[in-house]
Amino acid sequence: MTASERAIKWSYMDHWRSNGPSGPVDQWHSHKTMSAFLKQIKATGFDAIDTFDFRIWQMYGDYGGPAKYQQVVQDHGLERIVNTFHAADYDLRNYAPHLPETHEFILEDFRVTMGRWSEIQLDNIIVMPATLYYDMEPVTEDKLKYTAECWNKVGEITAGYGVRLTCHHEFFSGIQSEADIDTFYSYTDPRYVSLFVDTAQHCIAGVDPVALYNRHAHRVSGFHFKDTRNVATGDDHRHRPDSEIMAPTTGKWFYEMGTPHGLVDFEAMMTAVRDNGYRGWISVEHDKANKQGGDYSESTAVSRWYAKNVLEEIYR
Amino acid sequence: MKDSLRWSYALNQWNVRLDVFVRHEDQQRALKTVSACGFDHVELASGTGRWDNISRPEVILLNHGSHSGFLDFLRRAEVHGVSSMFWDPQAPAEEEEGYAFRTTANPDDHDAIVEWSKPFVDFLAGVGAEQLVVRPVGSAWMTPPLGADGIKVIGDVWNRIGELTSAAGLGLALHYDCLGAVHTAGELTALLEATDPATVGLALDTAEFTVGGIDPVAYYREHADRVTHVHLKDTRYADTGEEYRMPGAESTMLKGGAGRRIERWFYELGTEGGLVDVPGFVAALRENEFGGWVVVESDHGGNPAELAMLNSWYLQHELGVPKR
Amino acid sequence: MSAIRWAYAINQWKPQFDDFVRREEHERALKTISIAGFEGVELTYGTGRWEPLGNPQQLAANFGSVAGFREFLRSCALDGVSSWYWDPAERSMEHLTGPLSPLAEADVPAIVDRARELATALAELGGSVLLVRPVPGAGDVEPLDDDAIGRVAACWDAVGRATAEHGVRLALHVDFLSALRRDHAPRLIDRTDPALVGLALDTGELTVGGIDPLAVIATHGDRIAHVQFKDALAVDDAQEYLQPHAHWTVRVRGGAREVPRWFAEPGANGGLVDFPAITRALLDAGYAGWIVVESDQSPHPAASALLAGYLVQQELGPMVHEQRKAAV
Amino acid sequence: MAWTKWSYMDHWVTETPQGPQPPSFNRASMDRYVKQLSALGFTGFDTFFFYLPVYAGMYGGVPGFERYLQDSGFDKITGIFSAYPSATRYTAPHVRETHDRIVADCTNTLRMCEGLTGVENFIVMPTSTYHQTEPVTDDTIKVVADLWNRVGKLTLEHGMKTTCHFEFWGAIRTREQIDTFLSYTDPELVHFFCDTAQHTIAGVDPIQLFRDYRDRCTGFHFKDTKNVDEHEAYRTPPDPELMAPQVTRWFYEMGEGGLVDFPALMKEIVRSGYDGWLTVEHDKAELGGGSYAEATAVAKWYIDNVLAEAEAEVRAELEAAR
Repeated sequence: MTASERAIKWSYMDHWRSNGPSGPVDQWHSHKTMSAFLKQIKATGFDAIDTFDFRIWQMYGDYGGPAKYQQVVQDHGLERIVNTFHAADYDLRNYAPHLPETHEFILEDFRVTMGRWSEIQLDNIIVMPATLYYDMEPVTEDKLKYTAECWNKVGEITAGYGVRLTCHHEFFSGIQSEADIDTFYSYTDPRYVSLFVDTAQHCIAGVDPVALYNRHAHRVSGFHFKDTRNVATGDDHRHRPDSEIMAPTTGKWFYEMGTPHGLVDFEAMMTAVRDNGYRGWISVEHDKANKQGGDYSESTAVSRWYAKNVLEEIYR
Repeated sequence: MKDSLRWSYALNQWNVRLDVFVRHEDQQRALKTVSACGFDHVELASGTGRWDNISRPEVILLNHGSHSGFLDFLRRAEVHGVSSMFWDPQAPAEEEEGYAFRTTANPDDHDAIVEWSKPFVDFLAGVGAEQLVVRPVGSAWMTPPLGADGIKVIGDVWNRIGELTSAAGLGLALHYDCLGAVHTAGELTALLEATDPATVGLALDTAEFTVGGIDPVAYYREHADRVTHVHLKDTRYADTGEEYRMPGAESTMLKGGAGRRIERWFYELGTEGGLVDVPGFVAALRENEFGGWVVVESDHGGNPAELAMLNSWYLQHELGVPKR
Repeated sequence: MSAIRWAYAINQWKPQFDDFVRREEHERALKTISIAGFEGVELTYGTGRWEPLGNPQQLAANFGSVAGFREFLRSCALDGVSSWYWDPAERSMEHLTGPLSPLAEADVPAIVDRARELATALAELGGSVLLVRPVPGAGDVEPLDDDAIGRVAACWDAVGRATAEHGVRLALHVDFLSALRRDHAPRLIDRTDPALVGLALDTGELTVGGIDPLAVIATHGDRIAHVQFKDALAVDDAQEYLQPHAHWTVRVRGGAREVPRWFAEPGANGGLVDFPAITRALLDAGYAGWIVVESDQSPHPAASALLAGYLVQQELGPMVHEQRKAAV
Repeated sequence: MAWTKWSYMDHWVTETPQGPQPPSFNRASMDRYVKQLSALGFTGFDTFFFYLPVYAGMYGGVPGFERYLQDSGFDKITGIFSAYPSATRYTAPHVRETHDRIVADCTNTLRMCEGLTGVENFIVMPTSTYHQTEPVTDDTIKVVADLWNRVGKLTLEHGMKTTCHFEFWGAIRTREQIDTFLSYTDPELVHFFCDTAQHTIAGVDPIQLFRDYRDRCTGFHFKDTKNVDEHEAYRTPPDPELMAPQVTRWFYEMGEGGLVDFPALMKEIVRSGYDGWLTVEHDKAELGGGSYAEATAVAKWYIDNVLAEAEAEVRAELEAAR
């Protein structure tokens, strides 16, 4: 069966570390480390990669721009770059979607960003739709409405480039509870704002990712399939200054799918993907896999093994 | 791998020390990595003691109850069988008379070595493997030079074991390595001539040959009829012709303790500066319609999962082997 | 009378932005520094919430206050912070500012303010030296003419005056990519006020830059306000530092030769720096102050700290003691 | 005056181009290892019997290896650890027929140690795994005791004390079994070695044990644990040490919030007048992303900053009482 006949193709979200002579490096360290990364992604059977916005500087500096970098990706047998993740510095002073006075700054950021990417065709630009939780609380109806207005406008800009604006709800972001997510989507325009389901983040936030997906399936434009072993408790989601790495309860939130003791029900998730008739890309992510003795190469192999041997049996 | 050649992957690169690669979940992760890379058979390497529980036949059975229990364990990771197993009778093991030191070069040791081979033969037959891959002789630095008679003595014991493997439906493959007392192409050919072609074959390891100064492609073309097993790996260095004779060459040469102080010799396929003509060698295998197992390995080095994936990429993209 | 104190630099523990964020990791690193025989730790400036030790705001966010961090250091049996390294070209998420340049007169007030902030915290942490990157990399600016040198000198004089108010000395840290590398460092030093501005002698950076640290001690010994001991494993003899973005292409990637590692802890295999000779020269020049040992980056940070500790305990420390005894 | 006789038990793993390996990988990696231990202030070195041939090969004999250690600031090799963790047909302490072979092995080990400055302890695991030995009867313990009485006599002739290190997964593990074993062995020939973590995991209080066998105690492994064996892991084949289903890592360095009360033990040691070596051990420190270098540094930090204080307290008490 060729890739074009498959309903689902697999993309790899480019978190990665390997051990260099001076300590851990990422794949952007050199052309050699990039090549070794892409070879490994391809060897396990991924079809494409996702990346981060902030990598664009290295794409320009080291490869001559996104198109030329994508050519390197293709030279390793991968199809293309599917999505990019826009990791912004949220700050109440100038970049907070729930504060209308910062919106113009955010819109300008996207006008510039989309221009930078315009030489290749992306499917999605993924954002965290809110600031950190502790910077947004209390989360009120008004704040959700302002936030929705902001992303409606941003989505219009990205649509002009043929790219979908899609929201990824971190467990420590201002919009992470089931009720707030539902309210947020009720205020956003389906033409301009989509949902990107990260199985682990929802699970950590105590939201069932399968039910969430089923409820919003028509708005979903992609997935991060990753696992977790812990649900956030107490103030984990609003820990200052940081929840993602510094929460006292949990040293490592994220694991590759297929990990023992994982909380995400991927078989149910894949069944839902099938039953909702989704066709297209699923991204696999396991950020910070190298923490606590872990290893990116192995996590990548194990997660792709799981996709092939368990999930593709359900839907492919 | 979907190919006329049969590909397998060696697990030894994960088992780098005595107290690692012991927990079943660690082994499952390695097996899944191998499987995700497109390999569905593995080669095991023998060891000793309770922590070599995917290495030593008795210990494997203690862990999994039976041959089929072990195969079930492999199949959980979608690995469908064991191609082969490596054994060095010169390496002391607690199961072999409590770390007794014996060598094939000594005829007085032969009865014991034949006895020691039996758990391997039984185990490999039990799990449906095809080849017992053995180190035919100890290191050159530990042995006085072998004359023609010496080589014949070594051939004798392998002929005896070859009868056992044959009777169990297995092949016996002598694995040349770069430190062995059988070192030159001439000595190796003499050893092959001293063994029965019907029961004893050669395991050709591309990197070991290259380090030892034998061209693997040329040797294969000359002796294709005797080659029954292949280890495919690369190296960046060849011996100067002398280093293998340094005392403690396992460490002084292969771990860079002396000589040119090269701390790592063996590498994955496609490594920068690799000396093995891998495409040429694989082409020769295809021309001769090689029917045995081609086991990919990279020995100890960096990160095992990374090495497995880079090897897989090389097979798919440089050798054009479709994954499935 | 020599009063040399030994510290170790924290930067080697943070190879990537999401590493070395949790408290327990900091605790283990600081205990390792302490037990290896060092009294103090040198911090490196950083910004944002994954840089808990990067700036005074983050220290306060993580430890309640700067004093809270000092308590934490003491609980790890470290006396305090020796020094802080800051490159004004690093942005600040806390201040919402981008790169600042000592060449731009408009940036000088902000540079002075930021330095004052760091010096205030340093004083509270027991530190005595603020290290700065005095100018950008050679490949990233126009060649420095006399006028430019004058502007830079004025900037650092102003900064030195501000830090001195807190009892903190300013030390200019010339790295191997610096636009000052060729022969501008003496020109700049000569135009600054010796009472306000000193030189940081980094053995590794100088050696990679093809400059003999002993020669610097001979000509500018009286201006040395801070010392960093790290080893060099290669020399940039092809002048690759003149390329644009050399920080990335040369320092991180190793340039055309792909040097796997420029720097290591003192005494590493293949190291080019003669530490006993440099220690002797510093003692002879009457140097008093911190010697901060570092490896810059390391595949194995704890091992680097212990190996450096061995060298200091067995060889370099005793040289200092001898001198002290002889002086009494 | 703080305790000066700290030795390090030779578990260590270091990164090499061939992956994580023991420092005996080559001489350059040994240099780095020994310097690091010396920098921390260790002056004694304990090692395994199976490393002796390796070190002998690298340094022209075990005494040559000891001289190398001494050049780097060590006093001497303080202990040799010998063990038969798995029972085999050829070697099994609870099987009398194998005793001659074990005694012969010990003789070989002692021969390799000739010419050393003065190894104090010949440390042994008295038995193999529990699951291979059970049922553990009075007779079983008697057979084992006979073996170590023999070995004890032999090592004493070479100036070393045979001393028993009880694993939580060994056949002699409960307080009652240890009492029986020590009663069957000759106090002049067979001594007690206190591993704080192993006893704690087995549910035995190491401090009380030391108190009760002070006169026979010749050494310690200071290491910590976070778990008592509550699931009979000790008798679960094939291997309780690395393969217990409930506990993936048993051993930790001191100072990481484990179960052993080291300051209390240190006080007890000082009060008792014990003046031998204290040994730091932490096997499997690399599990979960740890590093041996860091674990060793943190453990020695704990000694110099926490145990030193406990020691000083008792010394002051003793001084005041005089």
